[in-house]
Amino acid sequence: MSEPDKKPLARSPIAPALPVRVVDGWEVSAARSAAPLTLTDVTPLAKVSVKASARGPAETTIGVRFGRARRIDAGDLVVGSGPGEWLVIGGIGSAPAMTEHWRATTAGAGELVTVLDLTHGRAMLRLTGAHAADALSTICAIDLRDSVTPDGTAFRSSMAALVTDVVRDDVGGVRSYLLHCERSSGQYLFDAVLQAGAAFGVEVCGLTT
Amino acid sequence: MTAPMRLPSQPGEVIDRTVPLMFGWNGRAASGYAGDTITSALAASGERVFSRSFKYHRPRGILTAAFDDPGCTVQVGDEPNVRAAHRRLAAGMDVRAENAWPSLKYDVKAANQLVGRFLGAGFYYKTFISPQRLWPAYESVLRRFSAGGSMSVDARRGDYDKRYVHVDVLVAGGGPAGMAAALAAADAGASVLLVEQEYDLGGHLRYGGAAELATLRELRDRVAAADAIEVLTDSVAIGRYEDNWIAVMQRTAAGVAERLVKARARSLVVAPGLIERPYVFAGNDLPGVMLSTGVRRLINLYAVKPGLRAAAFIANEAGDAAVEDLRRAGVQIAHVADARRGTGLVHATGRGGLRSVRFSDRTVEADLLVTAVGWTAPTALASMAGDRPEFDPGAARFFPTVAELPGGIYCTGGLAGDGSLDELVGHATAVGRAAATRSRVGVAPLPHDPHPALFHGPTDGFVDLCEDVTSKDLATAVAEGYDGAELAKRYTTSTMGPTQGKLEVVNTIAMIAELTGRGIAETGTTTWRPPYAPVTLGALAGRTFEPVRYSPMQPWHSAHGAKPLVAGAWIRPDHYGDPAAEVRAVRSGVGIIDVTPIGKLDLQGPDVAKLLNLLYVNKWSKLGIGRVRYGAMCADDGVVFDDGVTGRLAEDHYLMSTTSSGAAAVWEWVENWLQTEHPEWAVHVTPVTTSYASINVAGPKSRELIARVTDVDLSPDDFGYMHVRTGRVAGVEDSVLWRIGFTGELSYELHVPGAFGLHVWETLLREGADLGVRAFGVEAQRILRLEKGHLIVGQDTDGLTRGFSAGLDWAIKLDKDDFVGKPELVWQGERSDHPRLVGLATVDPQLVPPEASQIVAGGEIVGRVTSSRMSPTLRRSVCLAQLADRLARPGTTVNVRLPDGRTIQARVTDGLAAVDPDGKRMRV
Amino acid sequence: MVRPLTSKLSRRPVKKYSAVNILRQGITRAPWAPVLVPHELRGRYDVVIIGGGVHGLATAHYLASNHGITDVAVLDKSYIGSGGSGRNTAILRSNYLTPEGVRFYDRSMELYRNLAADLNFNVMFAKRGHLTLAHNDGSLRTMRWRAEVNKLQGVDSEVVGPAEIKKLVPYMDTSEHARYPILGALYHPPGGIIRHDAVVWGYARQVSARGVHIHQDTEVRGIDVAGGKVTGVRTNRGDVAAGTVLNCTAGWSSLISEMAGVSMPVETFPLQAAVTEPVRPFLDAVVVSASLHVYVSQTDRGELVFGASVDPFGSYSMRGSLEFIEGLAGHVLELMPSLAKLRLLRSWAGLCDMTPDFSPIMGETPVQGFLIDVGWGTYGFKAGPVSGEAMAELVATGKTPEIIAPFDLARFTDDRLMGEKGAASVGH
Amino acid sequence: MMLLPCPWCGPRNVTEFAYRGENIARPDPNTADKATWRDYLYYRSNRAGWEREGWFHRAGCRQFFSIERNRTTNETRGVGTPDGAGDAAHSGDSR
Repeated sequence: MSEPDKKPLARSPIAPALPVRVVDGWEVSAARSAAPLTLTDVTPLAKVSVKASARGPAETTIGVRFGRARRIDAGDLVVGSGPGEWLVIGGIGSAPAMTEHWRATTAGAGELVTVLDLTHGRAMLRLTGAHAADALSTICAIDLRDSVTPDGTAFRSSMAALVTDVVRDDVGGVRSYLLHCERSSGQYLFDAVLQAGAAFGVEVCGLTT
Repeated sequence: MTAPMRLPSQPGEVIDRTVPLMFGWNGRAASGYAGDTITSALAASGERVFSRSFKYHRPRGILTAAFDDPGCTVQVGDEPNVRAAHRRLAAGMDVRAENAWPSLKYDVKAANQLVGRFLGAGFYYKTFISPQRLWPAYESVLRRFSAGGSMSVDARRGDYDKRYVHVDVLVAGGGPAGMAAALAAADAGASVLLVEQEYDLGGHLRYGGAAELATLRELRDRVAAADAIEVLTDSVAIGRYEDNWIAVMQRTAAGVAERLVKARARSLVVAPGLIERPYVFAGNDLPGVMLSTGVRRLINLYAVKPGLRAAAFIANEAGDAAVEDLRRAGVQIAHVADARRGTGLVHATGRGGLRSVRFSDRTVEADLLVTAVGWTAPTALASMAGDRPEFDPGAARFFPTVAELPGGIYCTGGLAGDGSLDELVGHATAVGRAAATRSRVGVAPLPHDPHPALFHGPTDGFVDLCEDVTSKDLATAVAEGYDGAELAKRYTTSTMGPTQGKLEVVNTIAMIAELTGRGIAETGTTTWRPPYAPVTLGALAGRTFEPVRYSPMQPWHSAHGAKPLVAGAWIRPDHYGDPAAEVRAVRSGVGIIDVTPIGKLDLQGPDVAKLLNLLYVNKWSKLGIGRVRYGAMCADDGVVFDDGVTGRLAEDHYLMSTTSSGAAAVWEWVENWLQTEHPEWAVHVTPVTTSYASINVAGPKSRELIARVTDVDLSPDDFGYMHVRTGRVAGVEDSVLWRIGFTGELSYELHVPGAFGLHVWETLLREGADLGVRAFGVEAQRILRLEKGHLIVGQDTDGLTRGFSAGLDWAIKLDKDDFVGKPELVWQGERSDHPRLVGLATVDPQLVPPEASQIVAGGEIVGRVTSSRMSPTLRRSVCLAQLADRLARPGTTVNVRLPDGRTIQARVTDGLAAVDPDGKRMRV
Repeated sequence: MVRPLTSKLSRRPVKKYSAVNILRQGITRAPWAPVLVPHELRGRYDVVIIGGGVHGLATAHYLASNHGITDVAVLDKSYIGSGGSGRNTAILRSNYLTPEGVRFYDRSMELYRNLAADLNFNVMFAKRGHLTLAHNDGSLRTMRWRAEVNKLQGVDSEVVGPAEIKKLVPYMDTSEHARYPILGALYHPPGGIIRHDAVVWGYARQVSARGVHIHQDTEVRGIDVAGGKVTGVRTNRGDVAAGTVLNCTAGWSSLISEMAGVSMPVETFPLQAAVTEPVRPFLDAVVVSASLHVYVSQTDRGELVFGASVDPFGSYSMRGSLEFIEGLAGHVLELMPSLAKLRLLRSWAGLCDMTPDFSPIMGETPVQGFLIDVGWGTYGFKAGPVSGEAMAELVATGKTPEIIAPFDLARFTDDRLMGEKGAASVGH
Repeated sequence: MMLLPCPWCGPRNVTEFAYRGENIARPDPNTADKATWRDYLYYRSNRAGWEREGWFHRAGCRQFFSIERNRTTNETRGVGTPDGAGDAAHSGDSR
């Protein structure tokens, strides 16, 4: 075997806005925007799925219930993405460590727990700005008012006719949503959100680390 | 263009005299002001005729001066059927009359009027019957007489948008009651969406006198100041659906052509006001015959004088107010006939426009006749919520039966009853407050004021002006036995036209009631089918949201001339220019294909083997770690549903693959059996289809190529056919390799973490350049598998094909305790008369019978070709077919009928594989 | 046009419909003979037909005209044609997938083609050509399959390409880059449209004239069975004895059969349809896209009539949904983008009794004398005449005609499902 | 748009769900005769009233659950998951 010396380059399914740079092996956009509404491709973030039974012992250990998202000490975001199903979002390249961590954490739960790295299986976007909900309400039927889906809410629904996971994850008091879907439809969702945000002056902003 | 009918400035006028606008009317230059409707601008310049009618091509003028004015429908550029009495004038509009040729003034089809006495109800049903052969010719002429505007093949689709809204209270109707209800609801803490069909809030206050205008200003100011109220004007609630899902058509919206707003409201307040009802008498369609509200709109909103000399037939205060407006506008009043005092209206006459009106006591010359005979309650939204409106004969109109409405539906304003402006506002305020809390507390019903019941005079006139249906047509229908409201409406088409019955429905029901000697209540109710107002297909469609899926290698495919194949949501390379060459490359060297869309499910847990045993027809208990097995799934009716290979990666860890098109269905299928039949099994299912980029490397040189990019031991002894390994590929960790052979060649299917897909793909092409590696597409893969005789579920099988008809005899294990579809397969196995999947070789090897060619014997269909191609490898045609059992023995010659009618012969082959029947190539 | 509304029409009624009689009637103002004659509900009839739609009325018609049986009552809980007969999109075709289906529907087309003369009522059949679009490989293969089966049965069908489609329907977007590119279509020249109400009224008029009783607003609330044999029905207007009872209903067919103790493999789904404002003629052919769940035709009046597939869940509710018209409009514009400014005027729903193999159920049941003509899914209207003809023959002779034999109820237990299931997504 | 009360996600637009039909118990595949098995495959009650049926929240939590629905009015009640977890009530468009 003569293994090629070229280091593998990881790519998001979403074509990066120019200019482009490489961060921890991922090709990302270096574009910057100070617009009031920004859309960022955050696909390179580590995404680890944890599965157990709904309302079972592992859920107690994990401490986040379905429909909520909570940031833990490591800075990772633990999302209760389904009954007995969590998605943990962490920094670029941290998936192996996160996988180990969650396997270890849930090992003693006394039930089947499956921890799987889904970093490569999902595309993820972040839409940030005061009008983020207004933009999304053109493509999503869920009630996005604070009284119904406040910061820290997680849900799965249809967005622009695509099954999408949504996490309300405000940034510094500014309304912000993480949206993720199957990797193969990443560009589609990105384009749909961009179009939805056009009336509110959305701009693409590269991933900052 | 002069404007002889334009009045001096009116207190409530909505036109901006500082902004003149030029436009075209039937090719001539015309002008108006900003704020004018197309109709008001033309009426100001003295125009009286705006269209020709549907059937008789009679000239028609203004009736209501609002959206549903049946005579004011025009073509604007490439847009047909524009409501000219509503659509605001825009500079440069190209406005043309519809239904008129060669011109509005001289329409040759007006000849239909001469034969009108023969063209009555059911005319077409009674004629052109024989000789039957002439009917198609009649029909094509008849079609040319159809009404309406013209479509344009080049019309742009335009930008339409949608929006979801969640509100506590949606108020449909922005008149005084709607505004008051919205304000009260907002005061009670509710979020409110206030929807008004006109360009401004206010309803009838807009064309009222000084007192009304003062109230209007006050209410508008308060609404504008209320943060919790969002106002949509030029917008109509077109439908109320289950659980208060309300569709609002926003006809004017910033940045887009139109927008469909879909609102989920806790409460719905229906406050649309009332629609003025026309009166039926001979000559009631002459230009110059108007409703009182039409007259008031023209004078007060648009400063247009509706005529020079007016007669009036009135039965209510709206009529009084219209007469007063006419006086103020300087219109000569020829006569006011007050129906409340028993005076009757007999008929009106004129040619091309009103000339004279005959009342029961006199005949007067006039070019304008105002009628004010009563109201229609637009109960549409309440009806759509299940309400069945009831007729109150004393008030001569229908009312919603509020008590029977489901929770969260309220009615107010004229729809709910009568009263002074203050009383109506008071009722609406109470309703708004109740709606905010979804209670019915504190709402006292409004009284119903008496109103004379006036529907028609002593002469026959038009009941439906859109459809040219007369009262005589209704009489004919009833006399012929179409004596129920629905039958008579269907027979005459009354209420079926573009105004959707808003003006016609009550008159129609009242007359049928009278003709049949039944009461109105007994005859029927007003039915309203959504949409309440006409709505463009563009708005309903909105933007196109059709998700598409691409593999990580798509940039390479696009750059290398791949012809796209739309496969469900996936866009895949069908080929890169020469599929036959792609096939030869695989058979002789090595090729790579992007098979990312293959469905992949990660299965983990101690009970996975049980699950596999249940869902597949074959056995899974003894699959070793590192091994891969083919499996087929059937549904409980025994019909083949999907197939694929599943590999065992670790003790309790499997990776299942499915067909590309079946990926979503199989995932759901697996979850269904786990969740509903076997919740006790410990299995976790995670779809990982796009976690991996999947590349099949196929061909005799595939091992040599893979060896250059991986540290996995590829020696045949260690990594044999139907084995799976994990390792590093092209520097990418956690890659899965399985050795399988859909193409019939030595091949490795690589599943690498998705983000590295393009890297691995390009690495393979670079590293294999000297081996002649070539990308191949779906078409080449189809040929390769067909040469090898591998079936495609859904192509070589259909919705009735059970396991034994799919060549799966070897896989089906009926001795298993249970699996999905088992009983039917047991019974199928007991019989031997089912169709078989066979290979066919045409006697003339150069003839390729197209797929779906039928196999016939003795005049009967005995099978069909399911797959066929010219084989680049064998240089002859290869086919699979579904064939009757009795003909399925190898060597049997069958007749295949080609689409061109020729019949050719083909022989059933021994086994399905034409290339490498012994399977040596994939096992090397 | 100066005759008062209530004037009495007292001259001798005109019976036969013809151009001459139209002229005569126009001049003399003699009334037309009534289409429907009211009768008292009698206590017994030889035959009771439940359902006053095209199936029930056609059965009554052929019972009378082919077999001389007129002691018949047709009962409808509402007005005639108020169910599926008045709610369908009036498309006629015979390009089915199975030889049995093709033969059956082709006989129906033949009866339809001659129906105007047969009934002396212009049912306005318009042969327009029928296109079923294929947007992918698989459906193109199914279209070829149908074409080949059709040809073998002598039915005119062929697969045509995008260029031919564009010629037939200039408004169609046949570009390769459409989201659902059009790869080809099954072209069926004999297909067309008809005035559905006229078919109902035409049959009713003939049936009435022959003395058959049509009872509207007569709801069947029970069916009497004794010793495995039907003996009569109970209605809101009284009980009726009858030795033969036919269930010719759609939407409520399970409920009616249940009254006789007969279970059926049927689930009822709403099917919605919609119509636009009239515009000048621009679309000749009937266009169907099974993948996009839409079919479109333009009536003689200029309206576009749209239909779709049944709703995604079973229900007896006919309220209709917004998502239906949204999806419909989207799919119409995928096919013909230049129609965006055309306005939808009305939408409605009907009920469809779906069977597991997308084929009807016709013939005898375990209850002697209780016959069924049900399970008409989305394809009942186009089968009205042939069903009536065959069911009438069954009633009159006691033998199941060969043309409907494959559609019997026993096929579900005997494993003889119809092959229409072979290509389940075949359109309307 | 009808709302369907998902036992996990709460009321959601019905278009997010896939309808699975009447809840019908699967007969024992080893003892069922043809009539029994085909009754299970093909025959339906098709009641014009309350029926317990299966739904799948395809665009949401991806859970299967059963619910009673009045097939004439589309009202729903008695939602539950196959394993008995989750319970909610919803009166829908109750009149």
